[in-house]
Amino acid sequence: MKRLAKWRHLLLFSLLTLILSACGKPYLSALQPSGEVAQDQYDLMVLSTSIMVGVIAVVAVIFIIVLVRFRRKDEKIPKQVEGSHALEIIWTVIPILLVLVLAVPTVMATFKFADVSAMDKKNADGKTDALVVNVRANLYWWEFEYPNEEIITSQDLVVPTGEKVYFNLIASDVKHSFWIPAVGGKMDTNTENVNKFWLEFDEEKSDSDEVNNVFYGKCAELCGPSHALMDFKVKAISRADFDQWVSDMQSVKEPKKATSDLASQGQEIFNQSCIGCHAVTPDNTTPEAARQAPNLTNFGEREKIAGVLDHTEQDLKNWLSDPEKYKPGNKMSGTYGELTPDQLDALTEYLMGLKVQGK
Amino acid sequence: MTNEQLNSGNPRVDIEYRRKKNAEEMKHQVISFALMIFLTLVAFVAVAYEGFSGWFIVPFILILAVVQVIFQLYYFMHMSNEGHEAPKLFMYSGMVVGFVTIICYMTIIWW
Amino acid sequence: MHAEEKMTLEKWPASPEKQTLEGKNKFVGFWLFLGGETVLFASLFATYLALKDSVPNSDMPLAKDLFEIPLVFTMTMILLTSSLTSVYAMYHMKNFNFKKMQLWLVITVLLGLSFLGLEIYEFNHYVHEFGHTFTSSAFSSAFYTLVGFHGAHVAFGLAWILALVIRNNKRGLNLYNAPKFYIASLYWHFIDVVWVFIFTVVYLMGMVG
Amino acid sequence: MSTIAQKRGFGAVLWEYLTTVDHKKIAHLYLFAGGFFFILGGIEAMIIRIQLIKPNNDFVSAGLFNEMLTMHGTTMIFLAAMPLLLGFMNAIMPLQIGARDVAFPFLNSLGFWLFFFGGVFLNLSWFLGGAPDAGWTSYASLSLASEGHGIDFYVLGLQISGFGTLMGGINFLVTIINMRAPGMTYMRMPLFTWTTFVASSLILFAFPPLTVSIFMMMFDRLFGSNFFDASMGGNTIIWEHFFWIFGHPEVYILILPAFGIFSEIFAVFSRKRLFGYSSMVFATVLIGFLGFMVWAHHMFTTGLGPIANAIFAVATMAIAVPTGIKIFNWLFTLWGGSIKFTTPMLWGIGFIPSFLMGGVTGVMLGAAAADYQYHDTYFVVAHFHYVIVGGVVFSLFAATHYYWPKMFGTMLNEFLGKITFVLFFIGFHLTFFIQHFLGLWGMPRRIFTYLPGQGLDTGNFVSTIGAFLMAAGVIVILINIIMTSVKNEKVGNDPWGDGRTLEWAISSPPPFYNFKQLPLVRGLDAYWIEKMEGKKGMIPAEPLGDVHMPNNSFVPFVISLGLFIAAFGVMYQADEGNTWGIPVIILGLAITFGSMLARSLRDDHGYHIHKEDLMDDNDKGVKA
Ligand code: HEA
Ligand code: HEA
Ligand code: HEC
Ligand code: CUA
Ligand SMILES: [Cu+2]
Repeated sequence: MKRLAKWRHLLLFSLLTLILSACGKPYLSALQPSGEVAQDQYDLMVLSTSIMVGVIAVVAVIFIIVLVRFRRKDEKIPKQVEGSHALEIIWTVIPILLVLVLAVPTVMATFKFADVSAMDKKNADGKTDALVVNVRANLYWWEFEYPNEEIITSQDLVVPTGEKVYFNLIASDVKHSFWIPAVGGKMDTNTENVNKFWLEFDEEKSDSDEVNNVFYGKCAELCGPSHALMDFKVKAISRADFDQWVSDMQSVKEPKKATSDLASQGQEIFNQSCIGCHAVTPDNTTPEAARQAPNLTNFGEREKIAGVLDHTEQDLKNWLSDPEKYKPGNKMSGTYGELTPDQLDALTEYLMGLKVQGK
Repeated sequence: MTNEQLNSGNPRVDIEYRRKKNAEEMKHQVISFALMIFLTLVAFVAVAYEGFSGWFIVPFILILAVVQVIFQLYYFMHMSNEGHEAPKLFMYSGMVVGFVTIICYMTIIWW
Repeated sequence: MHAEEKMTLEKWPASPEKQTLEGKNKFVGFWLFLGGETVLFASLFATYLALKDSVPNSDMPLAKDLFEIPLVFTMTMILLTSSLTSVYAMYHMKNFNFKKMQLWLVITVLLGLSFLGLEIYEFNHYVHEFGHTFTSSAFSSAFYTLVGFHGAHVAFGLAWILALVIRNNKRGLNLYNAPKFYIASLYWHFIDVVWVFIFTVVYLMGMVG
Repeated sequence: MSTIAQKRGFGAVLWEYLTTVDHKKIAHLYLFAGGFFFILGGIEAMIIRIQLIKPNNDFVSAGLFNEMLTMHGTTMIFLAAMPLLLGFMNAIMPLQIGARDVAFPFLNSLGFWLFFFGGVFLNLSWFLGGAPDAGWTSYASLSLASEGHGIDFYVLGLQISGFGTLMGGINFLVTIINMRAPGMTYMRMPLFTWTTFVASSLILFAFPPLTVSIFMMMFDRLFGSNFFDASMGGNTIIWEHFFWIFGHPEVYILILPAFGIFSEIFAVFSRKRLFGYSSMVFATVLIGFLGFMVWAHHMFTTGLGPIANAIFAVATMAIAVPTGIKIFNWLFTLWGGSIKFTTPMLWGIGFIPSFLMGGVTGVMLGAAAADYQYHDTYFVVAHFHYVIVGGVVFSLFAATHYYWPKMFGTMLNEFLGKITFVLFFIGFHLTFFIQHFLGLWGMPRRIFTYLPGQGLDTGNFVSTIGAFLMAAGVIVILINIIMTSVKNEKVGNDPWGDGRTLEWAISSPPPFYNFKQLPLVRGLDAYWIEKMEGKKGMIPAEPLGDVHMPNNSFVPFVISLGLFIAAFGVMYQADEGNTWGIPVIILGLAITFGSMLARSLRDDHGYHIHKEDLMDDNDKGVKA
């Protein structure tokens, strides 16, 4: 009877694993690593899981034997055993060894991930050869500044694949945490210091069909009502495409002129109500404190609106007419008056046209 | 001078003897008090003198403080006497926890 | 043995504070409490050390601008001496000399009061001379919290000892109140222990820079 | 006074409970209040799970969800799990060491009322403008930014109830140090007593940092100080450290007594003495010690640097060793035993694999470099529910069934008990197993919703179904309690038949003075020894004499009430234009200190039960 139940368990289990492997998305799952850091972390997970499964197996064997063999059959009093030194030594020493097996690669990986010495190596112009991104987390949106390239973008992080990208992380209001599960573990963005770490984005994996060059990023530290919606996207593209993107961005010196009538109406409205917070040029000369809202220079090329809404005109109108509904507690709600449908149309036309790459 | 805890609870204990013991203990207390005052003076003078570098003074006055506190605990508070096993255990444990906390706050909160 | 029984010198035990079970419990319990207090003050010290001289703008006073030796030295001497006087009180308690015990306790209280007076003067001085208030910076918050917690302990200790002295003035020593006197004096010593670290870590190290 | 409960009116019973200083009655209070808060926390958990049953759900709003999860965590840890454990400690530990009472009966009662008023205060936030919403960890930057009074409720409520817990801890420690029966050496103490001892020491050292940090938070929020305000030179990491210097020992405060309870149960229901008793004791102490050295494993991603992370990672993993010693000792207690599957034993049997899984994921979390992935995801949520629910809550259910007869003199229904177990056990694994994967698939914790298309839908659905099964299990046990209380069939001293420790040598429930004569303890498992020698009960260690008892007192209630009142003043005085705050503070503190003063001015020497009355009681005692 009991044994049968165990088998059923096993069956259930294997079924479950089958289902499990089917779930989890390659652009989001830490179990489908797409970069050196995530890969190392995944290896560490596999190692530790194997150890743990081994431990569980040993315990399970003893446990099952005990439950089967030593049920009460009569009223005899069993022998009162005090203990056993030999056994005790065994189950002290073996776990110590197992822990050591896990500890060594853990420590090595910990130091490896913390190695950001490339960020300190400045070349002749006082810049680094390595690609550095300053991440500034704000209540429910992300800003990405490329100090060497002197450009700023928001919400969509653009990075080249196949090389180490270094990050400076800080928060401007409350603490957040910067996490791209498929590419590597998270690091907190504190309010009072800059944290540094690096990630590497795998070329092959990001070019795969399911990923399609876009990884999902998340805020992993409770930061207020819309913590759940503080998503960002990572566009991982080849180095050449990246360089192209950078120069396209750098070429925008002035706010882009609207091309159609509707769009220029939109631009007018924008210049009245929105420009105080939103910049539409990518240069990084504005002081950080004045960067109160996502930079919209390349808004038309975003993956999502405000991190979570689909990038469609309808969603944009929804967002503009009532941001509170889509991101409770966000800092844009109530900062500008009601927008009429006409104004919405105009703004949408204008904003969707904010592109730098003309694709 | 540490372990002369008297056989308590026995009413026949010679009162005079006990008095003498107490007086002697009191004498030790006064001596340790004098030492404490002395240590305090040294610490203040070391700081007031201004001729030493901070690298020397800080550990130095910390050691003086520790010594002085040992006097307090062991003589004034009788932690050296018998029947103080639990107090010792818990004071030491408290100090360990406190020490770890302080070390941590001096090293890994650095910004 | 009933704790409130009238006592005579002959019957007075060598360790009156631990004669009854209640006494023993109080004694051990209080020591454990002091173990916890050690961690409490260590936490405050840790915070202070982490936030020392951490001010939002550079014209705010730092530790080395604030502290002066004479005042701290006087306070230290007063508090150390009060530790000795409370030892005297316990000495007389062991000898079943109630009057003298009370006398030394009163002296202890007086010393404690003068310490407290100086501390109030000191704080007042910082506020008015330097604008160093509780809310002016992280450093000031940490400073006033650490030293103020100690000051509050002093004040509480004074109230406690005073209450014991007054309450038992007419009754004399017995095995019911002996443990109370004893742990009050332990408390007082502990306050002294904390002060030793305060004057070293806050004041002296502050002046060193 | 010495005659035990006849039928009394409701008012009299209520008054008795409001003023009692008897550890067994205080245990009832803890059990009742803790049980109430457990249901409350459970309902909050259900709301969390319902909200997450499908993507983009709008069962509760984002802000309300954050309040739910904060209050769920806070309530469960501070107001349910810990008090319930304190309740069992109160009920059983003094009996196990053959003590007449706890060392400080008055403080014991004060501890309860402080906890109770603190908990009530915290929960009043629901009705007074919103509950705290920054997570049970209440990290400083967010909790300073949080509007309204939610966090103030958190800070003040925990401060008050924390004082109560601290008192409870000191009380148990002194009881164990000073009041063991003759012959009860440290190495003869039952494991539950040992774990109570170590857990109480952890309370003693872990609560002061919490007290300090909560004070600082209160000053920052209500009195303008700047400990955590970076723009004024403050530092939020200080809060994180303090919270975890407290928080990590806290989880061992929870699990160690649970270990103790299971140690008793395994020995009793396999009819064998605990295997490797001394190494069990050693492991308990070692876990307690290491518990203070690992806190930063909650802060691996804070940016402490690789050196600190590596040290704390290795220290964390080290805890696997003493815990493993315990697991194997339990298994070998069962090995060769004669196992009877009673309800408490079923919980024990369920506990081993469940806790084991939580424990090993803990070690995985301890691998700092990999924790960068796990941290703040549902993997962590799964880990800690496996250890907390699979360890602590299982032990609470086990103890409820196991000690119910000792505490109330009647057995819970075994059949219903087993139903509870099956429902809860299945529900538990259904809820939390899948959460490991949700975390790894990229689901952060503390999110009020998630978008479709991220592969998280099925997992969350399964998880929610499991939670309903758990709720069903809880409802069955409530029914069980009501049914058996109504029936109230009395049982004898040793209803399980295999009791080994002293609490089973006394009537169920025990008389209010506990052992008439202190028992003489001749070894580990004192009662078992006597039974094996064919004796009916314990050999007394002293002649029958008068028993000294403390008087009941209403003062603890009043002291706590005073702080409760003052807390309102402290909170509202910070509001603009508030005029009544300060007077209310003064009033509250006056009540508290006034009643303390009154207590110390009026000597209360208690009373004595005379020998003759005790002899009379012989016959009135419950028949076995
Ligand atoms: C009862 C509560 C309890 C218990 C007992 C534990 C036990 C352990 N916990 Fe857990 N933990 C929590 C409650 C608990 N935890 C909570 C509430 C949180 C989250 C708080 C929050 O953020 O809100 C948390 C979070 C938490 C983290 C932080 C994760 C993060 O936020 O990133 C870590 C990291 O190291 C951790 C580790 C451990 C370890 C190593 C143990 C060990 O003690 C486990 C030891 C046990 C075993 C290992 C099993 C038995 C051993 C053997 C059979 C021997 C052989 C085994 C090996 C060789 C591996 N825990
Ligand atoms: C002792 C601790 C404890 C216990 C027992 C539990 C028990 C449960 N917990 Fe939780 N939990 C925490 C401590 C605990 N938890 C902590 C510390 C956090 C972190 C909070 C934070 O992030 O800040 C957390 C967070 C947490 C989350 C993550 C929230 C998030 O990050 O967004 C979830 C989600 O599933 C969850 C679920 C549950 C469930 C389903 C149970 C179930 O086991 C509950 C079972 C109980 C019931 C279901 C009782 C229901 C009873 C009834 C319905 C009876 C009906 C009433 C009458 C008849 C009167 N808990
Ligand atoms: C108080 C300053 C403020 C004003 C004024 C403001 N916004 Fe915003 N806006 C924000 C913030 C902050 C966000 C980020 C919200 C979030 O995601 O939590 C945002 C987000 C957006 C987004 C989505 C950005 C992205 O990259 O996905 C758009 C589009 C937008 N705003 C357009 C507008 C328009 C159009 C106006 C004027 C009608 C406007 N904003 C006025 C602060 C402002
Ligand atoms: Cu930002 Cu969560
Ligand atoms: Cu922990």
